[in-house]
Amino acid sequence: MEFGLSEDQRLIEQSLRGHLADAVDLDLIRRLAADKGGFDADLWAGLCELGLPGLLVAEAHGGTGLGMLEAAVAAEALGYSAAPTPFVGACVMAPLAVSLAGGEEQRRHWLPAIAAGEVRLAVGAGALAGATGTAELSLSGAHLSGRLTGLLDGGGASHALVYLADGRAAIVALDADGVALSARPSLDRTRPLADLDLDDAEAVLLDGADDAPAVARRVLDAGRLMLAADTLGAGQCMIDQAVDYAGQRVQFERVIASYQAVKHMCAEMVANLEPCRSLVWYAAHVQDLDDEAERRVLACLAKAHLAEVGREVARTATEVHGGMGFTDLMGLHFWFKRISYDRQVLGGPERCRQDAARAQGWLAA
Amino acid sequence: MEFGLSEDQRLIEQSLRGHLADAVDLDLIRRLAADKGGFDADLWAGLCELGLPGLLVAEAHGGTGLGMLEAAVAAEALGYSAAPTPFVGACVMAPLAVSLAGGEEQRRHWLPAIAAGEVRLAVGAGALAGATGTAELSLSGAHLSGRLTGLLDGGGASHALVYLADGRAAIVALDADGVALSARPSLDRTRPLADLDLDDAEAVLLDGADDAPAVARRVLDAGRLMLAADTLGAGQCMIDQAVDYAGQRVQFERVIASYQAVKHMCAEMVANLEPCRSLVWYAAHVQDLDDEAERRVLACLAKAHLAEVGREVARTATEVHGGMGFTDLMGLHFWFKRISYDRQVLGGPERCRQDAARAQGWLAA
Amino acid sequence: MDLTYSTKHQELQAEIRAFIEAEGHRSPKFGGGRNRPDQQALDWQGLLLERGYFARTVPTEYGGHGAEPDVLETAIIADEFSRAGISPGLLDVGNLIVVPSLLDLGSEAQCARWVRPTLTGETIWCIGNSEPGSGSDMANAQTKAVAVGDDFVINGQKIWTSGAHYADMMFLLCRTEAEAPKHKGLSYLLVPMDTDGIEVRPLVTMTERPEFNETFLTDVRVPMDQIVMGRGDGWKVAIASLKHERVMLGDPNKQLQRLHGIREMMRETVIDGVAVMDLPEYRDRLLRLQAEVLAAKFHNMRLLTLHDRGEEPGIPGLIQKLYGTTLNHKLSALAIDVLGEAGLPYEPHEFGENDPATAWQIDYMYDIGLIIGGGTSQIQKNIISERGLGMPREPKAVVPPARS
Amino acid sequence: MDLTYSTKHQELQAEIRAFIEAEGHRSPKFGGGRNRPDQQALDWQGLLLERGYFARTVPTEYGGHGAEPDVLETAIIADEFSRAGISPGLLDVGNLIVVPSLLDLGSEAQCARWVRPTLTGETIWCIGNSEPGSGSDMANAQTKAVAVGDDFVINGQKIWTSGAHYADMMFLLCRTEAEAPKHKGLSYLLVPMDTDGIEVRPLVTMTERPEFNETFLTDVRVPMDQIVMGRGDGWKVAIASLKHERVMLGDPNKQLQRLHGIREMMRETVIDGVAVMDLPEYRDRLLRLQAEVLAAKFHNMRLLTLHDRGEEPGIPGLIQKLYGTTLNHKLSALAIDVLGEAGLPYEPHEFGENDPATAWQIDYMYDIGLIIGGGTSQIQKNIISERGLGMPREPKAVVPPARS
Repeated sequence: MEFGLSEDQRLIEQSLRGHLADAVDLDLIRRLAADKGGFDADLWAGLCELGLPGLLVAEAHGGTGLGMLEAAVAAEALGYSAAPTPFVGACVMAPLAVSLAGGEEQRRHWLPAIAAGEVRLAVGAGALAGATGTAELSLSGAHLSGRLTGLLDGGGASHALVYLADGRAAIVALDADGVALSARPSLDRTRPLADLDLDDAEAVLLDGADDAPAVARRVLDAGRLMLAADTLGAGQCMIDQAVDYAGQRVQFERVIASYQAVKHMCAEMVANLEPCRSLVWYAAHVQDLDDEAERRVLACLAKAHLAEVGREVARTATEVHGGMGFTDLMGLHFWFKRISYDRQVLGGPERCRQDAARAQGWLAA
Repeated sequence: MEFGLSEDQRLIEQSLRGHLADAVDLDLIRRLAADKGGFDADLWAGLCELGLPGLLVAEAHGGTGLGMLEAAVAAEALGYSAAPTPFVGACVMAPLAVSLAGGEEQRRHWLPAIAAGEVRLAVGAGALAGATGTAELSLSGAHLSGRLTGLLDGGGASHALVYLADGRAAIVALDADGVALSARPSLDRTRPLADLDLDDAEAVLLDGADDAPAVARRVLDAGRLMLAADTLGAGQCMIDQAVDYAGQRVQFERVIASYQAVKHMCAEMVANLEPCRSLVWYAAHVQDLDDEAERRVLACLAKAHLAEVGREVARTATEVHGGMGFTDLMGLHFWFKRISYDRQVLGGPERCRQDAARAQGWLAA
Repeated sequence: MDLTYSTKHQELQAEIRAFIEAEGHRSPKFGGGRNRPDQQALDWQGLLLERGYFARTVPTEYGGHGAEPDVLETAIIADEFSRAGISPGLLDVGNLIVVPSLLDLGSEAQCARWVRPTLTGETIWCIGNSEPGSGSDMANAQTKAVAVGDDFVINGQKIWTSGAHYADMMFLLCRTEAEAPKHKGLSYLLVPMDTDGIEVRPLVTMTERPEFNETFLTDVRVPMDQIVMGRGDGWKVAIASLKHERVMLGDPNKQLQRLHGIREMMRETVIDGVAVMDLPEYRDRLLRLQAEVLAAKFHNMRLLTLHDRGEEPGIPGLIQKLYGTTLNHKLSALAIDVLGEAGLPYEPHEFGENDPATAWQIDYMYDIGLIIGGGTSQIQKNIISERGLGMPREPKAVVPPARS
Repeated sequence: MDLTYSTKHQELQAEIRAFIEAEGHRSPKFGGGRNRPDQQALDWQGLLLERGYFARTVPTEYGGHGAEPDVLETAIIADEFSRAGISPGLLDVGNLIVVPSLLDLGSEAQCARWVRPTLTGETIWCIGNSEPGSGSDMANAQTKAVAVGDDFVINGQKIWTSGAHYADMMFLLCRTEAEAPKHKGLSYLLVPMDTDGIEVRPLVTMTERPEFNETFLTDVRVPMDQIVMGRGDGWKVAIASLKHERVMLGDPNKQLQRLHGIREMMRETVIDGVAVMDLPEYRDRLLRLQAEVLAAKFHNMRLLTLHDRGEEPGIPGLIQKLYGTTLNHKLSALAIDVLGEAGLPYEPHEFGENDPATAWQIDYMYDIGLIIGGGTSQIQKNIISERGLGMPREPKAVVPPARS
């Protein structure tokens, strides 16, 4: 009986963090940022070896069948190292969508390929998340037409999973006729957002869900929670860098870490971020339980809260670095932009809080 | 052409501040706080000699015919010394209401008595200000019945000016039949809030306004602005006290004013409060102009903004004082509570901002 | 992370629910005044101890239930009592600070003598840490205890001794080693309040409620064995007791209750015909605070787990007071804004359940007191940055003179 | 307070409106990139100078309009241009920092030589204050200028020299008196950028835009009369120029424009069928910021009045940079939240009017740069508390060693 990571979860965390510490350095981040594509085959291969894309896929379908807490631990680790790789969409939302909304045959078809890292799905949920972009898809038979902006994990994707406004999900192959995915460089150079144009494109409608909207919300919740965990990791890394830099930078004949103002900036960052870890853990824990309202409330509150705390941490850590934080020299801004990205996709904090209010019956009908 | 107080306005400010410095000390505040009545005849007499109740009354009616900027300067001075005296209702809202909404005869009857300080009006505008209290008055002929809570300046009042929900104003004598005013001790012991119960009470309806609701809003704006100015003065005094205390209090073998954390707390208070002075001045300036929307926007924004800055200043200045700020020993809490009172009466900041949005056409119809 | 209820936990939950159903009516009002517990409160406390819902992990020989630490059990008990609006027992400084400090560092004799009557509410404690000249700088305590024969003779003045006017015992920090350096000369003594030479004077605060005191000690004699640990070990005891104080001040259950209270108030309070809950500018603030409160709740469960595992909590432990007291204040600030004008009438001496205005205004001010007390936020940030993050201590400085 | 428009002001307002009506189409896009002004911008600047809408109070012998200071005139000009979305002229560091510094402290010959071409845009300046080792600690500048014959020979490195890649002149802080104490050894020199030995390298920042540089000076020779004031007077010049920089960084007109931009965006941006302006949780934030922006605007008018009256601004002057840069950042933060997901696509090199996402993201990051640059917020708070409130300076401390 305990609140915290189990031994197994710690091992997963350690092995992933160890791998990322070796595999991702500032040079790689810079290279992929310059490329703006958001995908590196070697990094992806390494993460596949660790089983990342199959984390949530049942063992029967070739995955490891782990839960959302393990996924959150992974997201935090990826955020900590600002790893430029598909994850939230391709390794969490997509396998979850197929597992929960796919028919048996569909699951057997897609999940092993996802778990193996061979099929990589971009994910577009703008129609559900209160996004400010475009989400105009229409279905005719098994063919989709229209435009959807802001897809996650477009970089290196082979397919796209898209949500219709009614909560149904469909998969299209990016190399099929009438399908055009164009990556748009985003503020976070390591994670582009893609726009998808469909012109009578052949689509596979996931057909196994009794209640498609409920599953769609669950997938959206999972995505939001992963973004919260990502911000947690990125924020922690920014704090660590700030404390480290403050211990070296000398101004007025003293290391700036000895100034009370700088110390207190660091203390405030830590005091605000540290409890977020427990919030993310618990929110992840309940995602695997049956209580829909609880899942939604926790995922939305975690997303919104990490967005607010993350923003403060990103700004304060940059300020602690002084001019050096504003330059490109130390690369601190990659984490800064990662936190901005996490805040802005899949619904901003106000929208997430509204969803949490609705799920608790706090909204007038 | 200048943005700032004129020589005359500075003289008014100096003479009032000089008088208050002599007339109001912590002993007086304590005595009146213990009494909870909110009125001291000697203090009132002194302020009458300075012409405070006639400040806004035309010279033809025995006042000095000054404007809202002079009134704001006075409110700031009263806030600075936490003066326990009627002002916002009795010396600003009431004379303004009679001047703008009274018929000629009514003006001739009431204004000289108000200017002389002989008639002192409590003011109840809850029906207009989005107050959370009770505002249930009904008019039958020239008689009023019902209940109104949260009247300002009930202490020592001879009459009450009350607003009906439709914007009409009426005056009742507190010694008349069917009139019962009961002072409720408020958080700010020096300024009670009164509840008024009327049972078929004889009332004088102000009958000179072409557009009673517009005048009512103007009177409300004036009251809100005075509360903003009061907070400005009270906040400034708390900062001054905090800086002074920090220069004397020794912890860890140093005066606490030498700690960067304490210095920065003081710097933040000043940086946030100082621009408020110009906002209050300008907001006061436009109250005497013809542009209704501008009057409303500035008064409401000033009230809301001073409420937010005032709250931060009140808390921070108390924190700088450490335990001493939490005790009664230095009386700092009188200013703290004054700022809370200013925030909570005549509409909280959210409500004031909404009014400002509406006046600018920023609200959906 | 293992929060699934085992059979044991399901049984505990069912047991407590049945208990509350059967006995809940005997509970004193929760969140009542800070006075000496009355007979109803003592009876209730006895019942809770008997059932093991209080002092659950305190050894049985000292009057506790002797259970193994279990964070889920702790959470279940707190949740069920909180949900039902039932008193969870005497959460006074004796139980929250003195008992855990004695169990950590006191002698067996001291534990045997003091833990049980503190649990039952028979013995009420006050804490003698702060002095007028040493608020944040606790190690600067000047109250002196001089060894005379088998006694210490104590002289000095304490401040912020909450409850001193009805307490039986004081947990007193004083200077026993006049010649030792600042941090090495301190000791903690257990002092009966009815000893000759102790005078308690009420200290009026901004809330106007009579909760705090100044306590003057003049030639107060206590036997030398009333010392906790050894002579000069006082700073170690202080560190331990401050840790317990931080936990007490950061208690998330209080925040959860406040959140629920505000939610209800927002449903009931109407501005211009609209419930405040339906005004998004307020509702959004409530949701923000809900996230912070939940973070505090789970953070606390994490700390309990770390404690149970015997791991040092490190940074997570250091931040609790700063986070909790700041959050408390944000909650009461929202409550006051919801109440608006109707939140101003203030009757701190005789307020009751139907007077949320006074209750929230008291909280709003008292919360500032808690931000200041037990180490101001500035001290907390020093501690977090120095002990938690390894940043340099405040450098020794040339002393600027106090202004006259 | 006298803000009523006299006939003179009414005439000025009418005149400017007519001017904008007639000539406004010739204005360059306002708020365009930070590049060397193109011919259109230079022509426009010439027109503004001719009409006296720029450099209105600069003496005519130096190319200005020679008008008496008048805060209302200043406000009318700024308001009318801002309302019409028309460029108010070249608000570069030359005009905002160098010109007022030279008018305050430069020699007549220096004013005669440099003010006019700076006003016209013929001469573009960059500022050489910061060095890699002295960001906040500007007085620690290590760039050396040694007197050799009639010249100074300069060696060192500057950072944050925005515009150095297209500037004609540098306003350079350097150490001329090697033996003097830290603050007494500094001087300002006026250095042509085409002098041999100056190398400018772009400094990439988080925005990715090429705005800043590092500038390396190797045996750069300038005549000794290119010094502002006397040798060792550099710190006085620095204080004066930093004051002008604070004013520039706190400019409220920029904030007003931003506020209007956000307001429009909130009307146009729709989430789930509702305009963001109709979502109170956003609208309330806009109103909060409107109050802060208006406070900044009027505060600035107050400062202009104090300046015109010849009164020392004191605290009101010291807070401007801290307040303004903090507020800028709050504004861009709201803008980004309004844009949401649609605010993420980022094209900093070729963004145009129809790309608010990139424009606001740049602002959001650049604003942090401004909070840091020109004295971080921490330095600003030191200044406010020490110079403004008379609190003690940071005590001299034993130096903690840098960690390896």
